[in-house]
Amino acid sequence: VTRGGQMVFGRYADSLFLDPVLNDANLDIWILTNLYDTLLQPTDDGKSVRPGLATTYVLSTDGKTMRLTLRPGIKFADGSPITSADVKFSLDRARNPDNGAWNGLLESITSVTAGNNLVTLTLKHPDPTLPAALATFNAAIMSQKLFNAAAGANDAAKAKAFAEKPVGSGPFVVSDWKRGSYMVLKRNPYYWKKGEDGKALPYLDTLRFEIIPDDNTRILKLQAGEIQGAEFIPLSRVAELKANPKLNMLLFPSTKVNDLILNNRPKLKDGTANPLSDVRVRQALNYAVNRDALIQLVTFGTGKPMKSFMSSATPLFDTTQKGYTFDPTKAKALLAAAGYKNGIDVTSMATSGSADDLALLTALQQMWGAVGIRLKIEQLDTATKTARYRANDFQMRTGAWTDDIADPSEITGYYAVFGATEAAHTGFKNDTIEKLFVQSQQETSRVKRAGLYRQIQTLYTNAAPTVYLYETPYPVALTKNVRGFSQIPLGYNIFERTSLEK
Amino acid sequence: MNSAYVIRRLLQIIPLFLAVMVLIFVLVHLIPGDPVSTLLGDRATPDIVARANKELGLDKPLIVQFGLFVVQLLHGNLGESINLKIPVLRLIGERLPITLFLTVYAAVLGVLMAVPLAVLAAVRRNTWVDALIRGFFQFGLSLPVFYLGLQLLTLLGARLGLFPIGGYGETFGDHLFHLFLPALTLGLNLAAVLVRTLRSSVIEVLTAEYVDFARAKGLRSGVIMTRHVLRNAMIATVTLLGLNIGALIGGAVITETVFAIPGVGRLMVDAIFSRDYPVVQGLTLVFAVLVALVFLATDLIHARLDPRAEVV
Amino acid sequence: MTGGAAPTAPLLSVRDLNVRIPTPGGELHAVRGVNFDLMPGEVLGLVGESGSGKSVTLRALLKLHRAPIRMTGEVMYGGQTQAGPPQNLLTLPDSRLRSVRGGQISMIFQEPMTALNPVLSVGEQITENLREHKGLRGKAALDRAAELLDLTGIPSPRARLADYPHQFSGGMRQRAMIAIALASEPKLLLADEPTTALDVTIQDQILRLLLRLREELNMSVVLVTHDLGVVAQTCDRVAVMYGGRLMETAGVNELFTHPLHAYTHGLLGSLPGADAHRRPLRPIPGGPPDLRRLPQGCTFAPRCTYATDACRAAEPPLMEVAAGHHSACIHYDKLPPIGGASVVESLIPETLVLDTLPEASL
Amino acid sequence: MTATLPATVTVAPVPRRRSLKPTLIIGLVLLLILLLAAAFPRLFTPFSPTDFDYTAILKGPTGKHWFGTDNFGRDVFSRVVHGTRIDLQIAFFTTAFPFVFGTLLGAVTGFRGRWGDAVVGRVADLVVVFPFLVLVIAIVAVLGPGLTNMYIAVSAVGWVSYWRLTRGEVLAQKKAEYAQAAQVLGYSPARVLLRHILPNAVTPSVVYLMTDMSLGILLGASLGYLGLGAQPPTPEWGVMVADGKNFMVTAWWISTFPGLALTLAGVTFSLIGDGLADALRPRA
Amino acid sequence: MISRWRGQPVRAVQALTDVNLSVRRGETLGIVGESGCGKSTLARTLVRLYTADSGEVKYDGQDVMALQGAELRAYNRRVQMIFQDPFSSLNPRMTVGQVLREALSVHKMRPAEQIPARVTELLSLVGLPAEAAGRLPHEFSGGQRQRIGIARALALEPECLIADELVSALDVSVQAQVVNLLLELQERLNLTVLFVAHDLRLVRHLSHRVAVMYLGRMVEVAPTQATFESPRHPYTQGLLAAAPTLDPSRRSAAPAISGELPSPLNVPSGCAFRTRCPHAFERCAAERPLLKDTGEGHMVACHLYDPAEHASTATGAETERRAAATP
Ligand SMILES: Nc1ncnc2c1ncn2[C@@H]1O[C@H](COP(=O)(O)OP(=O)(O)OP(=O)(O)O)[C@@H](O)[C@H]1O
Ligand SMILES: Nc1ncnc2c1ncn2[C@@H]1O[C@H](COP(=O)(O)OP(=O)(O)OP(=O)(O)O)[C@@H](O)[C@H]1O
Ligand SMILES: [Mg+2]
Ligand SMILES: [Mg+2]
Repeated sequence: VTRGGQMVFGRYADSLFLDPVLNDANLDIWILTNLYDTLLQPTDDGKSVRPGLATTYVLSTDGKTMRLTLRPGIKFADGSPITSADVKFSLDRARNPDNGAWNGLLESITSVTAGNNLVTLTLKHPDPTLPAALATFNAAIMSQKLFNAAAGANDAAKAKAFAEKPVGSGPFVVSDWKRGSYMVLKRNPYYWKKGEDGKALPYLDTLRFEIIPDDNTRILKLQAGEIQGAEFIPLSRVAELKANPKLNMLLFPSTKVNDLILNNRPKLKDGTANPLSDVRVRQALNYAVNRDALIQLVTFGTGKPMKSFMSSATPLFDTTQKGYTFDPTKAKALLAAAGYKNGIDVTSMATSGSADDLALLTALQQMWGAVGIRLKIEQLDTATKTARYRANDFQMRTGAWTDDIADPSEITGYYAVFGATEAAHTGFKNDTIEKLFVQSQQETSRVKRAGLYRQIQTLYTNAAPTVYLYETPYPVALTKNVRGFSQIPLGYNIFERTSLEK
Repeated sequence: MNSAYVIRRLLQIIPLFLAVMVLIFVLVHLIPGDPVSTLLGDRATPDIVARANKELGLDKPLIVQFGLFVVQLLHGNLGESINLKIPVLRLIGERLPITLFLTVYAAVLGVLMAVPLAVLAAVRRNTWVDALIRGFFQFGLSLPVFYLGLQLLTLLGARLGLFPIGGYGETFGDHLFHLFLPALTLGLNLAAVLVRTLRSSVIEVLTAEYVDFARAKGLRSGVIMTRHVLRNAMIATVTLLGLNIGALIGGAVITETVFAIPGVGRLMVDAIFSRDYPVVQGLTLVFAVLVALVFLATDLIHARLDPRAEVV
Repeated sequence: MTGGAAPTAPLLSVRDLNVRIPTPGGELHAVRGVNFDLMPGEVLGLVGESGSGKSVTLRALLKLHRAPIRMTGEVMYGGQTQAGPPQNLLTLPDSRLRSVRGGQISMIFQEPMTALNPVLSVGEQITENLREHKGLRGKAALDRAAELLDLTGIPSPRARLADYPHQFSGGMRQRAMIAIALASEPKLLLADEPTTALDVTIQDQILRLLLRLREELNMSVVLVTHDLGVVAQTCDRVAVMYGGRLMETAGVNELFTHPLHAYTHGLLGSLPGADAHRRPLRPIPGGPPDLRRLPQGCTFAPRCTYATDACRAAEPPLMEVAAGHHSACIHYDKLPPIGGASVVESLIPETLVLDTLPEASL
Repeated sequence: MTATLPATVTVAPVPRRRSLKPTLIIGLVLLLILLLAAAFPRLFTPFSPTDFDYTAILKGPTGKHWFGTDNFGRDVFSRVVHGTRIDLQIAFFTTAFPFVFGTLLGAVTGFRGRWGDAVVGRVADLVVVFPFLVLVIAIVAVLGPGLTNMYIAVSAVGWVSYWRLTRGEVLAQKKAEYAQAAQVLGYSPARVLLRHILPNAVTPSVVYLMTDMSLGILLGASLGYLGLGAQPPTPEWGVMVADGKNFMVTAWWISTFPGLALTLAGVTFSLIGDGLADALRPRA
Repeated sequence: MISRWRGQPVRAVQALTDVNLSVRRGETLGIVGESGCGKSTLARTLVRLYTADSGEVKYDGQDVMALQGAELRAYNRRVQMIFQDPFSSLNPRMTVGQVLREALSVHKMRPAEQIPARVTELLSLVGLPAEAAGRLPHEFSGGQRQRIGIARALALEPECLIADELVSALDVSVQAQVVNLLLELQERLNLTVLFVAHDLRLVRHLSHRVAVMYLGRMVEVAPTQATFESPRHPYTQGLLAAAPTLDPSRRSAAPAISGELPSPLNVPSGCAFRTRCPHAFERCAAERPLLKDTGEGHMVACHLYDPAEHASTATGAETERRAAATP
C-alpha cells in the first residue's frame, strides 16, 4: 500500500455539528468515527462489534455489569493519553438525559466507574444492545481536559466551541473547515491502529471533503479527476459509472429501507374516515406493489425487495421472512373485501425536490391505479412534511430508515413499538409486539433474541402498517487508484485504511 | 447628486427594514414545521423536541420571541443558527462575499456580453446578424439556469477541460477562474434581459437628432457610438440592471447548487427548508438592505449618467 | 446660379438632388431634382410647408442620410481651403467627408433640445468639435469654447460651459448650438429652422446674431424656415419648396412683391393682413401632397385655383422667368398682382418709434 | 360674413391597417400551434403521456418515439406535447392576476396620485426587496404545494412590474391633451381613466406581459427543480427538464426536448411581444 | 396670494383677479405672450383643468373654482376648450365617430336615436365628410384634426370656446382654413372665444381685445387696434418690434428686446420685465406696477404710466410720459 497524499471526497452536503453527543444528522454521524474513536467498533458488515479503544469487555453473569479494558498507550490526536477518566466523562456525557437525542441508547447504564485502565459499567438490567451501543458514534471518547478547556459556561456552549475544530481519538483530526465549502482532515499521528505495513494508520496524509450538492456536478468533478471519490451517486448513473474504466462504482450494503409509512388511524386529521385503518386495505397496498419493477425503475436494478420492516443487513433480520409478493388480483380482492369495490383515493406526502420520491410515487401511481388505488402526490419541503407527520396529519408518506447502531432494537423501537413516536407515527399498536419487544431488550441469548425478533417481524408484516418497498445500497464512486475505503451498513464512511495507489 | 439625498435615501431604508423585519418574522413562524423536529427527523421523541425548543426559546409566545429578536437586533446580533450552531452574522460574513463576488462577476460578464452585441444588433437591425443575436439571447432567456449551467459545465468544464468544475478557489485570480462558468450562466440570463432593452434604446438613440448633429460635426463613428449613443442608451439599461442585480443576489440559489458554490443563496434555501429561523431572518434582512443599497446605487449611477435626473 | 453682382464661382452648387426614402407604404421621393447655387456670403432662404422636404434636402447636402435612404445627384462644394476643383460631397469617401462636415460646413438643427446631447455638458459638446477640426485640446479648447459662447451672447460663458443642455433656456440652447457650429469657423452654415422653437423676442435676437456673424466671418447660410416673415427679414435670396421640388427661386424683394408661382402666391395670400380685421382669410384649399402618391403633373395642381389640364399633364420644370427669378409654374404670367399693401405690411405702424417712450429720469 | 368654407374636405385614403409585421405573424402562427397542441394533445401523439412502458426505458429517439422515452418508458414527445397545456396555463396564470391587478392599480394610483400612490409605492418597495424565494416557499408551505399556490406566490410579487409600468405611462398620458380634453368635456374621472387613458397606457404592460409569460414558465421550471412546481405525473416542461437532469449524460433527449419546447414558447411570446409593441403603438 | 399645487402659474390667475379681466359674450379676447408666461395655465384654469388656490373666476356670476361634480360638468359643457397639438389632442384609439358620440351621449345632448344624425351634422359643420366618422385620428392631416377637435367641443353646444394655440402647429396655408372656420362658427353660434396664441398677426386678425402677458402677469389689456397701433407697455412694444414683418425692405440691425426671459421660478422683484426693459428705473425693482386703465379701456401695468406714484420722482418725466400716453 502507498502511504501519504491527499484524497478529495465529494460530499453532497456539509456536516453541521461535529459533537458526538449533541449532533443530530447523518451528515455528522457518517463521518464522526473518522474523528472520534469508540470503545468498541462495528464490524464491516455492521452486524456485530469488535474491539476499539477497549481491547476486551466482560459481562457479569447476571448481565448487569460490564467491564472494559482500555487499550494501552492510546492517545488523543493532540498526543495526550486517553485515560479511563476520559472514558467515564465521555460516557456520562453521552448518557445524560439532558444531552441530545441519543442518550437513550445508553439508557441501561446506571453508573460508570473509572479504574486504572478499566472501566466498569453498572446496568439497570441486562442489555443485549450495550456492546453495539458502545460501538455507536455517541459513545465516542473525548478528552475531558480539552473539552473543559473549550470556551463556554455550560456543556452546550463548550460543545459548540469544541466542535468547531474538535480534537478526538479517531484516525483523523480536523485541520481546516470552511462551512458549506470544504473540510480538511489531517492524519492523526497518534492513532493506535496499524496498517498492512505495520505502521500506524491512516495511510492518507490528508482527507479533504468538498461540498458539491448537485449530483451531476459531483460526478463531473469525479470524472474530471478533480476529486477521488463521490458519495450519493444517483442510482440512475450507477450503470454508466460502472462502465467507466477510470472509476470504481461501489455499492455498499446498507441498512437502508425505503417504505411508505401509512397512517393506520381510523380517522385522518381532518376528520375524514381513513380506509388505511383497515388491515386488508394496507395489505392490498402491499400486494399491489411490483417491487421488481420499482427496483428497475427507481433504483435501476441496484435495490432489492424489502422482506421485513428492517433491512436484511440489520442484525437479527429473519431470513425466512417473505414480505409481500406482487399480486394485483389479491390486492383487488382484499380491497373488495374491505368494501372498496370502486377503489380508494389516497394521498402521499413526498419530499419536494427528491427525484427518488417522485420517481417512486409516479411509478406507484401507475401500479396502484391498475387495482383501483388512486394516488395523489403532495410534495412538501422536509420541514412541513415532518411537522405534518409528527402531528399525525397525513395519510401516507415516503419513508426511509438507516440504522445507527448495529442492533435491531433501534428500528424496531421506532417502527413496530408504539412508544413515544406512535410506531413511526402510524398509530399502529400490537400488544404482542409490545410484549415481545420488552422481552427482547433484556434477552442476552442471541438465539432466543432472534426468535423474538422473528415473531415481531412476522406480526408486523401481517399487520402491514407500512408498505414495504426496497432496500438500497450506498452508492459511492471512486477513482481507480483509491483503495481501502468502505461505508459500513450503518452508513459510517471509513477512511482509516483508505490509500491512494500510484 | 448630493449627500443629503443619499442620507435621505439611506434613512428611507430604515422603515423598509422594519417592515421587512416584521413580515419575515411573522412569515417564518407562520409556515408549518419547526427547526427542531426537522433537524432531528424520525427519531425525535416529543420529549426531546420539547427540550430542544425550550433551550432555543422557541416555546415562548411569539410576541415575546419577536421582542427578544428585536432586542438582539438592536445589539447587532442576528442570533445563532439552529442547525449549524454558529452565529448567523458569522455565517453570513463567510458566505455573502462569495455570492456578491459571483453577482458582480455575472453582472460584469452580462454587461460585457450585452453591450457590444446589443449595439451590433441595433446597428444591423432587421438583418440576419440582428436575428442571430436576438435568437441567441432568446435561447439564453428561455432555458432554466440549471440546464444551462449544467450544459456549460459539461461542455466547457468536463469535455474541453477549460474551466474547473465547481468550487470557487482561494485567491482573487482563482475566484475569477473558478467562478467563470457560473458567472457566465447568470450573465447570459442577465445579458438576455439587457440586450432587449439596450438594443431598442440604441435604436431609439440612433434616430435622435443629436446623433445626426454629432455626425454633422464630422466626428468619428467610434466617438459617436461611445460618447453619444451608448451613454444615452445606457441610461434606461442601468435601472434595469439594478433591478436585476437585486434579484440576482437572492436568486443565485440554483447556480450555487449546480456549481457547488457555498454562497448565501444556497444557505437561504437550506435554512428555509430546515426552518432555521435565525438564518432566514438574518439573511432576509441582509438581502433587503443590500437590495435597497443596490437600488440606491443604481439611482446614483443613473443620476451620474443622466444629468437631467432629478436627485433632490 | 445667378451671380448677378458677384461674378465669383458659387460656393455650393446643387444639381439634380434626389432623395428617396423607402417606407413600408412605398418609396417616398422626398426631394426631387433640386437645383440651386449658393454664392459666398449669401443667405439663401428655403421655405415651404411642413413636410415639403426642406430638412431632407439640407441633410442631403452633408450626406447625413443613412441607408436605406438613397441620395443621388451632385452637391458640388468649392470652398475647400486647398484650392482645387469643387468636389461632389455625395461621392466623397467618409474620411474626407468628415473634415468637410463640421469643419467647412456646419449645421444647426431645428430643435436645440433634441439636437444637443442631453448627457454631455455644453462645454464638452463644443470642445469635441474644436478637437476634431481645430486640434485644440484642454485649456486652449475650453478658452475657445468660452469665447464662442460669449460671441453668441451667453452671459458668464466660462461658468456655463459645465452646464448641461437642460440647464439652458431654449434661446440659450439655440445659441449654444450656434456656438458649436461656429467652432470650426465654417464657410457655410446650414441652419434648419433655427428659430422655430423660440419666442419672437429670442428669434429676433438669434436672427440678428446670425446676420452679424455672417458679416464677420463671411459665411454663406442656407436658412430653412417656414416663416415668411423670417425670410423677409433675413435672406438675400429665397427658394420655395413644395412636394419635394423647388417651385420658385428669387431675390427676396422680388419674391415678396412679384411672386411668380401660384403656390407662392397662395402662401402670401393666406396670411392675415392688416386691413382685414376678422374677415375670412384666403387659404389654399386642401393639404400638402402625400409624397408617396404624387399627383400626375404639377404637384400643386390639385390645390391650385389656376390649374389647367396642362398643369396636370406634365410636371413643369424650374425655368428662368425673369432675371434671377426662376419659377416652375406655367401660369406665372397669368397670376394677378399681389395686393402689395395687404401682404407686405408691417405689423406695427411705422410711426411708432420706440425711443419716443417716456424716459424715467432719476 | 360670408365665409367660403369648403363644403367638405376630401379625406386622403390612408390604408386602414398597417400590414402586420412578419415577426408578429410568425409569433401568432407559433402560438396557434402551441394552442392546438394544448387543446388537442391527443391529435398529435400516439402515446399516453403518463403510461409506463417497461419494454422501452430510456430509449433514444426513433421513428416510433420521436423524442425517445424517459426512465419510465414514457414517450417524451407525448409528454412534451401534453406539457403544452400545463405550460401555457402556467404562462397564463402566473401573469393574469399580476397583469390585471398591477395594471389597474397602476392606472388608479397614477391617475389619482397622493397618499394611495405613496402607500402602494412603499408596499412595492417591500415586495421588491423581500427575497422572492422565501415568499414562495412560505406561501407554498402554508397552502400546500402545486401550481395553484405557485400562482398565488408569483401573483403576490408579480404585480409590481405592471404597477410601475402602467403608473409611469398613466402619469405621462394624463398630461396628453386628449386626456385633458376628456376632462374638459365633463367626463367622469372613471370614464377619463378607463375609456381614454388606460387603453393608451396599457401597451408597455402588454408587451411586458409577453416577456413575463416566458419568465413565468421559467420560474415554474426553477420551482420544479426545488419540487415546488407542478406535481407528477403532470407533464410540465420545466419539471421534465429538471427530472431529466440526472440523465443528461446518458439520455440527453429527456431534458433537451422539453428544454427546446421552453425555448419555443419563449420565442413565441417574445415575437408576439415585439409585434404587439409595434401593432399597439398608436399611429400618429 | 394664490398658488396652484405646483407653484408658478399662480400669477396668471393672480393677474386675472387684479385686473378683473372680463370677457363679454360674443367677444374674442386674444391672449399673447412669450412661451411660459402662463397663457396655457390661464386657459386651463378657466376650464378647471387646474384649480386656483385662491382668487375668483366668475362665469355668469358663478364661482367657477367652487364648482364640483355635476355642476362642474355642466360648466364645462358651457365652456369648452380646444387644444393646440393636433397630434396629441385626439385619443389615438377612438374613431372620430366614437369621440363625437361619446360627447353627445354622456351629456345627453340628443336622444340616442338622433345621435348618428347629429354626428354627421357636426362633421359637416366643421367641413368634414360624413365618412370621416369611421376613421381614426391618424388618418387625418393636422388641419383636419383641428377641425375634429373643434367638432368635439361644439358637440356640447358651448357658449364659450377657449382656444389654446389652436393653429400654431399648422402651416400657414392650412392655418387660414381653420381660422376661417372659427370665425364663421363664432358668427353663427354667437360664441365667446378666448384665443390664446403667440402669433401676433393672427391675434390681431381675430381678436376684439388683446391681453399681453409677461411672466404670469398681465402687462397690457386693450382693444386690438390700440394694442397694435399704440402699444404702451415697453414689453408690448418690444414684442411687436421683434415680430418679423413681411417687408424685406424694413430690416433692423439691433434686436428689439435683449436678454432672456427670466425663470418663472425666480421672477424679478417689482416689475418682472425690468431686467429687459430699456426704460427701467429704481422704482421698477421696488414695486410691482398694477394694471391700471389709462383711458379708453387701455390698461397697462407700468410705472411709466402711473402718475400718482410717479409724481413723487420727477415732474419733467411726467409731462413727457403724458405726451406719450396720448399720441
Ligand atoms: N427618415 C424618414 N423616414 C421616412 N420619411 C421621412 C424621413 N425623413 C423625412 N421623411 C418624410 O420626408 C418628407 C419631407 O420631410 P422634411 O423633414 O424634409 O420636411 P420639412 O420640409 O423639413 O418639414 P418641417 O417643416 O415639418 O420640418 C416628409 O413627408 C417626411 O415625412
Ligand atoms: N404642471 C406644471 N408643473 C410645474 N410648472 C408648470 C406646470 N405647468 C406649467 N408650468 C409652468 O408654468 C409656467 C406657465 O406655463 P404655461 O404652459 O401656462 O405657459 P404658456 O404661456 O402657455 O407657454 P407656451 O407658449 O410655451 O405654451 C411655465 O413656466 C411652466 O413651466
Ligand atoms: Mg424640417
Ligand atoms: Mg401654452
